[in-house]
Amino acid sequence: MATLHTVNKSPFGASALQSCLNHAKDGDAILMFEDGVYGAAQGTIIADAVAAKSGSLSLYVLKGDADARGIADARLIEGVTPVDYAGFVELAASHDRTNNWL
Amino acid sequence: MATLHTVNKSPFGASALQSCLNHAKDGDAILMFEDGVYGAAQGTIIADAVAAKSGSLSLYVLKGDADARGIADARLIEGVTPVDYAGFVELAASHDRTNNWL
Amino acid sequence: MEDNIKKFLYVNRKAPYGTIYALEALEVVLIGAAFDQDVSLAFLDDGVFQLVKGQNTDGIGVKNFSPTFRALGDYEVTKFYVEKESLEERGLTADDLQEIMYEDEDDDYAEKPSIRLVNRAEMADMMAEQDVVLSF
Amino acid sequence: MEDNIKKFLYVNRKAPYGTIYALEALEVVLIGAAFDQDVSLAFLDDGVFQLVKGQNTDGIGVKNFSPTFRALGDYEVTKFYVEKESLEERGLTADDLQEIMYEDEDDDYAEKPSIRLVNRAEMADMMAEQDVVLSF
Amino acid sequence: MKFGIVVSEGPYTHQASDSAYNFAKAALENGHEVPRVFFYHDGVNVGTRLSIPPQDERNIQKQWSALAGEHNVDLVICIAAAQRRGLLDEKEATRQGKDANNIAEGFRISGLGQLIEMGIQTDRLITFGD
Amino acid sequence: MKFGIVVSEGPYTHQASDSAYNFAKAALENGHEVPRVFFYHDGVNVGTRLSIPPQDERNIQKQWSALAGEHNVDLVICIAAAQRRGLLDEKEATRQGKDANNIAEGFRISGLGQLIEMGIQTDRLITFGD
Repeated sequence: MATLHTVNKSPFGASALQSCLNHAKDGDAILMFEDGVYGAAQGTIIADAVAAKSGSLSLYVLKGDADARGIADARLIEGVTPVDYAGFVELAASHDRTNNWL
Repeated sequence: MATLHTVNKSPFGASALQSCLNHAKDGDAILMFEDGVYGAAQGTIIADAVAAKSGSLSLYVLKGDADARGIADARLIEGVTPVDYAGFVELAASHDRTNNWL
Repeated sequence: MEDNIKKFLYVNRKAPYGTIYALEALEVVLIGAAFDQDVSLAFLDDGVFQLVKGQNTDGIGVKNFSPTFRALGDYEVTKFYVEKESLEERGLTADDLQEIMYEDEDDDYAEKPSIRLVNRAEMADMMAEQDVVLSF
Repeated sequence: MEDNIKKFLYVNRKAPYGTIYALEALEVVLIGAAFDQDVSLAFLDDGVFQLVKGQNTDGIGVKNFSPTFRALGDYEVTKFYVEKESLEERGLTADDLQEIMYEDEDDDYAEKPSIRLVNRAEMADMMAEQDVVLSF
Repeated sequence: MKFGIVVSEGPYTHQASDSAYNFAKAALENGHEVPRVFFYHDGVNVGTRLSIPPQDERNIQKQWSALAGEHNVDLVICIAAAQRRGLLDEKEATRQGKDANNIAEGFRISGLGQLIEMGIQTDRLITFGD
Repeated sequence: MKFGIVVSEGPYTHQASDSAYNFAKAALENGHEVPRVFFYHDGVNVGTRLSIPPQDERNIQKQWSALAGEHNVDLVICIAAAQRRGLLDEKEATRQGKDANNIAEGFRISGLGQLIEMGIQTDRLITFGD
């Protein structure tokens, strides 16, 4: 009964990612897309908080959005998996519900 | 040559108030309005950061927006002055420029 | 899951008036009440501000919709989950919220409070039990 | 202040693509260049993301407008103030930004960088010197 | 699997309507169904036929209308949200005494009940917003 | 004193257009001038005559049109932003081959130069947005 959480806002401008991390349960997945992809990059002031969850949660980033913002795969936090839209759809299908942190 | 800064976003959901506080110069004024009025209330996790600036900055809140959100005058941080729209206009007129933290 | 009865959760994370999401979320809840689903409302982050008592919008020319929350009990919308940590961060306690009651038809129409204070972990648990989560 | 010459500052605090503000700010800068004012651009908070190099929007079906920044020198828009603290918080250095150059007509058309790294206090000072601040 | 999709923000201003389109397209291409997309809040503005984006930009309304035509997707615009924002079909315009309408091909205006119904009848619901 | 005002968000969805209206009204009532208001980004949607807000809500478009009529305020909608979002006047509709227009009384569509000009010619500029 796991949940796919989606986050589409920059973690530096908005509190959505932090709130999502606070409410996701072990075994859930988080997909970062649109401006949410900035949460998937290494070396930022929130990267440690995200990386700390990579054991208990499955973390994904939408590759098209990361590419658009100049975030190369090599800059992703370890444990964050890039997916395309087909992968996004499959994540939504394989989890019991989506919870969209707008 | 002082500036009137305006902040219209909740300090809990967005970074605008913090960024404004980081960039306002001594002698400047900050008007909190719309959802920005939550930054003017006592007892919140950001109230100390706002109160700490009440010596070097002039802090204002738009009373109509505070009333709409159930923030009574008695709950305002000490040093925050409620103004109406006429007061807002005079603040804009009496400062050399406005800097709107959207 | 009973046939055609789903657990619907409406998630409110935004403050009222600055944007229309809170008002238009309420419009969905009102319409949704006619569908006989198992409805819950979550108020967390800035969403807790929607329930604060003493809202008076005369000074900004916008309609005060906060009284509508008190009418939801009549539509059998009676589960308002409000997160304690969100209140605390914002300098609020349960006393700062409006009283929202409903009549429990399974208990001789006794008046009961619709607001259920929950901590963050309980909010997460409740969210994880839903079939449909609608966020505003 | 010279007659009819004002100091215009365009403030960019939002990331590109997720919202249109960055693109439509750039459209204002392009049109504004025709008015012979004293123009500066500020990039702080998420606005620094607008200047990151290597943007490729093929996967999302949206136009990549980042090359346009490099054309602004031809319109005599040559002052890009970028905040160091904003870069650092986001794990970025100046090397992660595109190279944006202009030809200095007062210096025998020497090629010079348009990006000026400033710290937070310098950003605040620069903002306080403006006549008109337009925020996006 | 049946996906229900909510679009909560207007075109061009927020990426939401683009992301929702890309998601819907990928779902349909991968054998899923998207019986309905519900446009709420500023999302209703996706359905205007009067938009004229620059030649080198995507036309979001036409993308949706084409997808709906190809795959029989029901594009529903919320009537209450649409009235506030000035998105009308011919019937509503006549009923309200307005001299014009602006709805695009493939979209229809209906009530919020269609959103709840979508939540009940689909297997997964996802909202694209801000 | 002359105030220039920018409205960057659409009506009802964000409070920006209400706040800008209240500010403009207060400025005019207190002896200041508001020669122009410039509608940009989603702010262009304030100028549609097709909106039908509920009876118990304010009508933001009509408030602006009335204020402009009383005080001779120039309500300018940015043409580039308006085209993307489907806000047209009769001339633009004809030129672009569209079968309808939706601009309200008291508003006019013009270029971004009008925003810069407002910045140059007013004493203070203030933006209401999100």
